[in-house]
Amino acid sequence: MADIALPPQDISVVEGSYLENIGKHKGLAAWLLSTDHKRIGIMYTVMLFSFFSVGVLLGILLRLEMISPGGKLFGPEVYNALFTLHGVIMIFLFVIPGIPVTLGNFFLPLQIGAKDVAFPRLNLFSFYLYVIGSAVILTALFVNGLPDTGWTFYVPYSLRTTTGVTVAVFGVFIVGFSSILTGINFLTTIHRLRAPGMTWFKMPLFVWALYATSWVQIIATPVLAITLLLIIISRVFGIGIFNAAAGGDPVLYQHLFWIYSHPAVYIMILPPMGIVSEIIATFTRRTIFGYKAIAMSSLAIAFIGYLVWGHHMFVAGMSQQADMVFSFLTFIVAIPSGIKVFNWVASMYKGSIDPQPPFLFVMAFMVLFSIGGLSGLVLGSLATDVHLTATYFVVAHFHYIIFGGGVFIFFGALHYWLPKMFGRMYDKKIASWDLLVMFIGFNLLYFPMFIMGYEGMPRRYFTYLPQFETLQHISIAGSWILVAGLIVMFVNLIHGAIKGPRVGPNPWGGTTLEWKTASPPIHENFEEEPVVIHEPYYHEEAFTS
Amino acid sequence: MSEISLPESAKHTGHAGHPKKDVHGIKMGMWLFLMTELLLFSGMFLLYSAYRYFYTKEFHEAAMYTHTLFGTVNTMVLLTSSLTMALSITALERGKKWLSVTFLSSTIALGLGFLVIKYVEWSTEIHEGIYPGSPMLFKHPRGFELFFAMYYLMTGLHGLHVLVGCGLLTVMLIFIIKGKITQEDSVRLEAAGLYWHLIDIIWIFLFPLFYLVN
Amino acid sequence: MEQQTLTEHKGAPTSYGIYVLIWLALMALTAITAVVAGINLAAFTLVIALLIALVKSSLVVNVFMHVKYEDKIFKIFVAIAGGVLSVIFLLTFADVYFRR
Amino acid sequence: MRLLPYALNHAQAVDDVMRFIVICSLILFTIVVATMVFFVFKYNHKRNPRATSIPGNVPLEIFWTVIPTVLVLAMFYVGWEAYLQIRIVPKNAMPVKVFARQWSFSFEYMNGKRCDTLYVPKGRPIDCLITSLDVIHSFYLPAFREKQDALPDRIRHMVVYPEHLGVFDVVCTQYCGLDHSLMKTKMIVLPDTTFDSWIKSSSTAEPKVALGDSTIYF
Repeated sequence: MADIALPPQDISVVEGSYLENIGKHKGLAAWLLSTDHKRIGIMYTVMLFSFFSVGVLLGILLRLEMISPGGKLFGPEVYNALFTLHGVIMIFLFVIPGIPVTLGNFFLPLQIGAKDVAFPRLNLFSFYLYVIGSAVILTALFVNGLPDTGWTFYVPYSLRTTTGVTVAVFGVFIVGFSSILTGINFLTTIHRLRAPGMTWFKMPLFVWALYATSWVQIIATPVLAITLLLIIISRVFGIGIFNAAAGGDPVLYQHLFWIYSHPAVYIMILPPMGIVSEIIATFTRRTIFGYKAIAMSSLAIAFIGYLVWGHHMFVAGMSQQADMVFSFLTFIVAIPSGIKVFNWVASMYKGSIDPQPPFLFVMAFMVLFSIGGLSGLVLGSLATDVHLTATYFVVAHFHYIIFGGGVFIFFGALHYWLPKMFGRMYDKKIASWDLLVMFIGFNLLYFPMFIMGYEGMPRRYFTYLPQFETLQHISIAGSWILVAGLIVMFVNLIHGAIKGPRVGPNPWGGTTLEWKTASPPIHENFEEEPVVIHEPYYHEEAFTS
Repeated sequence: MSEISLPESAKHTGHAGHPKKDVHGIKMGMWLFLMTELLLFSGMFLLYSAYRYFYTKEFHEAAMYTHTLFGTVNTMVLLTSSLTMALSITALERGKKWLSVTFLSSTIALGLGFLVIKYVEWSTEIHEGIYPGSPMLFKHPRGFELFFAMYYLMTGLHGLHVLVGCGLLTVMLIFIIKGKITQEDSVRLEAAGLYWHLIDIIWIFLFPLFYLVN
Repeated sequence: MEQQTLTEHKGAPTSYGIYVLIWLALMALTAITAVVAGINLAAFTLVIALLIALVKSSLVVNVFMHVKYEDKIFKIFVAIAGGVLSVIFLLTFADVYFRR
Repeated sequence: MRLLPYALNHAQAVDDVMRFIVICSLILFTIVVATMVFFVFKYNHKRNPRATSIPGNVPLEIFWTVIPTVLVLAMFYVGWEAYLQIRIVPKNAMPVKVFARQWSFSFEYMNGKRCDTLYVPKGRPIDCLITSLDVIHSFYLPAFREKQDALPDRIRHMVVYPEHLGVFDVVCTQYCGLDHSLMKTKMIVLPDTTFDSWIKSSSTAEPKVALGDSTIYF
């Protein structure tokens, strides 16, 4: 770690950081065979963002197809494959593993004061399952042509198409097991390895969020696994379990699929919610407002997430009674999310707010997530959903939630924790201005889709009617602005991680345990086992007034 | 660093693990895994119940074609294997290594026996022309084929679990013989036992659904 | 809280006798299910068969799998699994049952 | 918000629901964002160097739990109410079979007449009996704010009230393969008498009608 010309304000280089190799392996092998949760977290991060880049590229191409109403750029065959791959990669390889496997892996043990997760070798195994699964998915591209079913693999189309669906589905199946094992690992870690004194209500809210997420992972994912297995078996052995001609019911497939995939939305959004609480508590220099309400609403969201899957199926041909029940429950699920937003805003009251880049990401999140969540109310309502489902409105809605809500906080969290992970700082000014660029780009990209959807533009069309041309062009322009912002952000972060100025263990004044160890953290996280006596967001001066 | 002071009351309430094996944690992990297995099968049970509701009459008639004797015998085989599994753990905890090995071997043998009976049963049925897409089922109303599709899928998936369980128990057997699993450190055997009992429980529900509806 | 229970629960009665007793009960229940299936009780046949299956599985869970003697947290796990299962079945049948 | 021409009172109802939810949402959105921006400005660390920790306020939290609950229940109710209009089939409805296949729609009237364009008389509720001949499709009438998936081997109902003469688009919104995006046809609302003479005639020729100043959408 001999670094030339250290800046004067620099603190001494950390001895025994996890970035230094110990043990018998050297070079790459020391990473690939490491069971250190921090190294596994970093490896996941690299993998995930590689897939994210591919997904973004596919997304850009999807938008580019809309440059003219005729859809002459790729034509239907390629376009159908593009949106399938964009969905499969973004959903199954990026946002679902998402924050838990990357930052969760890195910071869960640190935040609860443990040396590692409960099953370090299982953790590495999960990583390799993820790698194998994603490799299998990518193999599907070269077998029988590009899969063209959309990421939902709806039967009977997915049973009839001759493209490489079987292989892709099998890849998703494997990735699913990686997700289950990570969930088991995290739950056991949180139950068993909390530092002395860290009672349940002294856990940081990110830990609460991961706890709720892990439950969803282990309970919902098996349902997806069996559903995908049934597709594989149906395709390979020709068993007509969902085939209407053999008496099967395609709507039951959709039930099974959404029993997993709706809770999966909470796998995507709960961890970012946890991080929002962390960042707000740090940069307002005060405790979070309504800690218990936020913690409990994580669990509540995880649980009621199981009650609303039917709202993806209001026009699928369910019974009216089911439509009513699911619409009602959908509105109920909106309440805990609302409570969280109100609590976060209230947490800024009488704080001492330092709007550093991570906090600015939270502000962007509050806007984008609110738009996404409120547009969800329109979709939860039966009459409007019948009109808007399967149009651009839905596309806009879930991108606001998942991308604007979840992924923007993923970025914010990277800005928050990068100094801890690498002991170095990125350029904060670039980060702040770049966020503004991304925010503008994002809204230009997705907001027109709300309008187009309301006007009846169906999703998954490689072509459109001339009347939508202006809005489509605004959207395309937005996509380029957003991508430019993304590139600048990644360059800034990577440059910061490698060459940025060194920072001390606690550059933001955070109060949770990860800030009490060195930056970058040492191999077994803490010099001595930490003991917790205060609540997680104990800013001393704010309490002693 | 104000937080890192050491009040006596807060000491040693947690932070288990590294010096000694966290037995409780391992069991917890296994239980969580069993929950996922249960949910995996529940997807199939859900399909079964929905189809049974749609095709009540056909399911009743189709169930006449399954062999209740095979099913009953297999239930008893699997229940007995669960007994020997539990006995094997008790024997090990009481320090009777070779008794434990004997019980565990009989568990594996019973598991394999279950698979053999299942194989004979399936071949009889396939010989009788009962398999998804067969011309014989084609003559019956629609629900028939669905019943047997569910039958083969669910018993097949269960059989696969029995096979995996047998493999797992064989590894445990080797560990006991080699002294890697001992009276003091028996948690891995216990975890494997939990898995075996879950397979048993799933069969307890499959049995009435496929063999006893007539 | 389960944190305090680092040491294993050694108080669990893991005697051979109890296991054999439970096994006998399970075998008897299996025999009963098979016999009940022979008598035609129409719709009740399945209900009875499933009830017996429920009794059998709870015997296995409680005794063979030690839940009866284990920490509270394992009981909660079992309850969570059961709760989610019933929710999934209930809501799916909100559709299936009323389907035209 | 009148982006689309109203084709029937159901569209009006949907738009009313939409307006209600959007207005409520805008109010909530403005409150949240404005308050946040105000706090960030007012309690900036330069103006307020020392924070005050407020762990919670139970009455306040109850308040902002109850108000949204009431709001969303109202939203649920109005949405459900409007939805029933297209799901409950009136007695005087005229049944029309709708067949979806890769990648086109076709229609069959009760007297057996078949057609690739949906002709309907003005002012009479239409009971669409929707089914698919292969994979899942969706029968979507944007101007009517109505949509229903077409399932193979199953029939689903959707009621349409054509109140104005005109030509309206029919598109598929459930992804169904290669030419999903090209799976579309028209629904043409005819005057009662024109429709009656067309349906009785054996010719498959398009009915000749002067649609006048009627709305032409798409």
